[in-house]
Amino acid sequence: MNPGDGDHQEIGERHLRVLEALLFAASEPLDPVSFKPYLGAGADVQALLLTLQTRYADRGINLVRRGDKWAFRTAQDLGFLLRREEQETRPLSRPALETLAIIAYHQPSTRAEIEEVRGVATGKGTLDLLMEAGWVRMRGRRRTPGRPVTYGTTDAFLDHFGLESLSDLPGLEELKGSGLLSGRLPPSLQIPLPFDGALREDEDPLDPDDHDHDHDRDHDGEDDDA
Amino acid sequence: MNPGDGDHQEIGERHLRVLEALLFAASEPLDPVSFKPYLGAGADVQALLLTLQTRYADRGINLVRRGDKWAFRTAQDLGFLLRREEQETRPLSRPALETLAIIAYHQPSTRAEIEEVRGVATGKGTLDLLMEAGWVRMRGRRRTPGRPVTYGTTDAFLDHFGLESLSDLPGLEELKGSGLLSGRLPPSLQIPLPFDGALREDEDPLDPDDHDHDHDRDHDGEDDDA
Amino acid sequence: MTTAQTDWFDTPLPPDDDDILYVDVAGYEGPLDLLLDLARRQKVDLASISVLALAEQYLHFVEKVREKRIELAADYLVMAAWLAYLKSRLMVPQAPSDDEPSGEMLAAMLQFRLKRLEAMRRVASQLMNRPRLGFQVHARGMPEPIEIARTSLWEASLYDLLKAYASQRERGISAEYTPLQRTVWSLQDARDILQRLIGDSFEWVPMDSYLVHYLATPGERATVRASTFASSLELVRLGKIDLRQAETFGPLFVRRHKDEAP
Repeated sequence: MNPGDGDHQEIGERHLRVLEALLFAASEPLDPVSFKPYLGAGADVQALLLTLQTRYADRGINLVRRGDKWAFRTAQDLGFLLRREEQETRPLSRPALETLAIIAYHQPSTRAEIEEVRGVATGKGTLDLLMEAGWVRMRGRRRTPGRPVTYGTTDAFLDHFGLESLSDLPGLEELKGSGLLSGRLPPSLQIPLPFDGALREDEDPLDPDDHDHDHDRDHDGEDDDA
Repeated sequence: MNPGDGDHQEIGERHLRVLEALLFAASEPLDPVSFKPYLGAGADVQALLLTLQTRYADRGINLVRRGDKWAFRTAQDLGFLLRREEQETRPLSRPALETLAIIAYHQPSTRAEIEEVRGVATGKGTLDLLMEAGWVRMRGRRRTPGRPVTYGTTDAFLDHFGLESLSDLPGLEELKGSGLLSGRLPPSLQIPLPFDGALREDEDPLDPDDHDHDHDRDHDGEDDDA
Repeated sequence: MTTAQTDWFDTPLPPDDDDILYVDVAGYEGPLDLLLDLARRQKVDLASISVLALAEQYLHFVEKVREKRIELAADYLVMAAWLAYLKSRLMVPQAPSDDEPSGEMLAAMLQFRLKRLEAMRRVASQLMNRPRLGFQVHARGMPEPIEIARTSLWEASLYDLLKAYASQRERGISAEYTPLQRTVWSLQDARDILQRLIGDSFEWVPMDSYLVHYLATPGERATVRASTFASSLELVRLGKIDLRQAETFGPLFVRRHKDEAP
């Protein structure tokens, strides 16, 4: 090993320490971009994160990816030990749980599509509750008549349920295989997969006032789950 | 190494993982006693904690002892990561502007003199702010009873306002000419020539502890410009 | 290790007898939920349920509920109508010219929807049984927030500075100015006095001489003269007195108006 390698390694270690500190300090997953200012210009953040992930793979805390973000979390296999007796502040109702699953597996999906699957009108409260929990977000508007709002899951959803990405959703492969993710019968050859990227070709961005909590103006369904 | 050692080591590693997770998730430093329920009966908690401390000694996070309790903390040398400087540009408040103007023209001037011109008490915050902005400094102490601190402007002041020297500050006639002063002024009104040399004959140098931000001990004026 | 799995949908196994049909319909999330429950009672894989039997059970359920005079939401009735239609399609052989979807296709669609809803419930349960953040998996308990040191860059122009200085120096001047207390004649006073002094006289009299008693101090002269003059103009307008001035800057003469009754 020549001295240059030693330097290189030293810098690498220093960078790893910086990432450790930043990731440890935060309780929320961090975007790799936020590390940039603290590392040298040429630092390969992704490689550093993967190195760190490997180092912590067997530890009591793991470095996990949540969508595009990263966070330290206690190891999943220790869950039985760390299980807290806390009650959920607001336990999810059945409709909310169903709606969440439908959005997660079918996203981007409109309210009408959610109702199609559930066979019942979705109360305004259900989507509000899921958005309030930070698990569901309005993504855009479907480019169809009425321009209904499309819903999708958030990074906080991934974080809460310990998923690296939507492809980790439990039972996804099975659902895909049985054609149950398609909206209509008969299942088309192209099985849509949950999509949480930027807007899809059939989605428009949200209107400027969509965030003023009037996302339900396209629907005045009764509240079936208040 | 016999198989028994292997088991032993394995148990040790497992205990370390549990400690890591518990310490990580804890919302306050933990007493070693609190680990007991999570480890086997024979576990040497103290030894485990010291092992963990050694392991993390060079990392970006360290295991530190706080009294009898233990916690993970960002490595001290990386503390800078947790501080971020943000600059914002804000207009100077009117009281600050007035105080600065008086100091500029009347320097060296004491707080009492500033208040005499302004006709209102000058809050401690105003002078602090001007000193923080780097425009005003304590010059010395007036050789009068109470030895009040004298204030003057700094080079940064000249720099900010685009003045080569204090003598560039416009005088009475120039202020009149520019319409800033009205023509109807008593002949007694004088605009002083600011003095920016070293100490004047009626000024003493500052006391050694004057820089400890207690320059206001000579005055408890109300704050008129919070 | 095993973690106790919770069925988040917590659907108790349906009882065997017909009691289920008497449960409050509000216990179901909707007609599809009810159908799913009925299908499960067939105790076979959803793929091999008898849709015909299912439709009949549903219709039977709706009948029973209506006998009990329980209001049914429109959703349930729409589904009942649809199932009645499905039943007829399934029982009547399809005519070759029929453009309508076959009963088998409709049944398959219903089956698909039931399977899909069941699948969504299954995965929802699986999701909720994952090691969830804050329950089995934890974030840093003592996050060290990033302190943001906000340094203010103060902005002020030389003009602002000079204006602030000039205006407070001027303010300082006016603060030292104490106005003299003057005796000021109000117009009403002047008018009363003037009328009283003129009295019944119809002679021209210099206005100043009427006021001679009041010109005690030179300082009051201006206000007395101004108020009296203004009042006199008012009195002329009212036709009570006459005013005369022979030459510019000459003395003002005043007398009682001739027509005025004493």
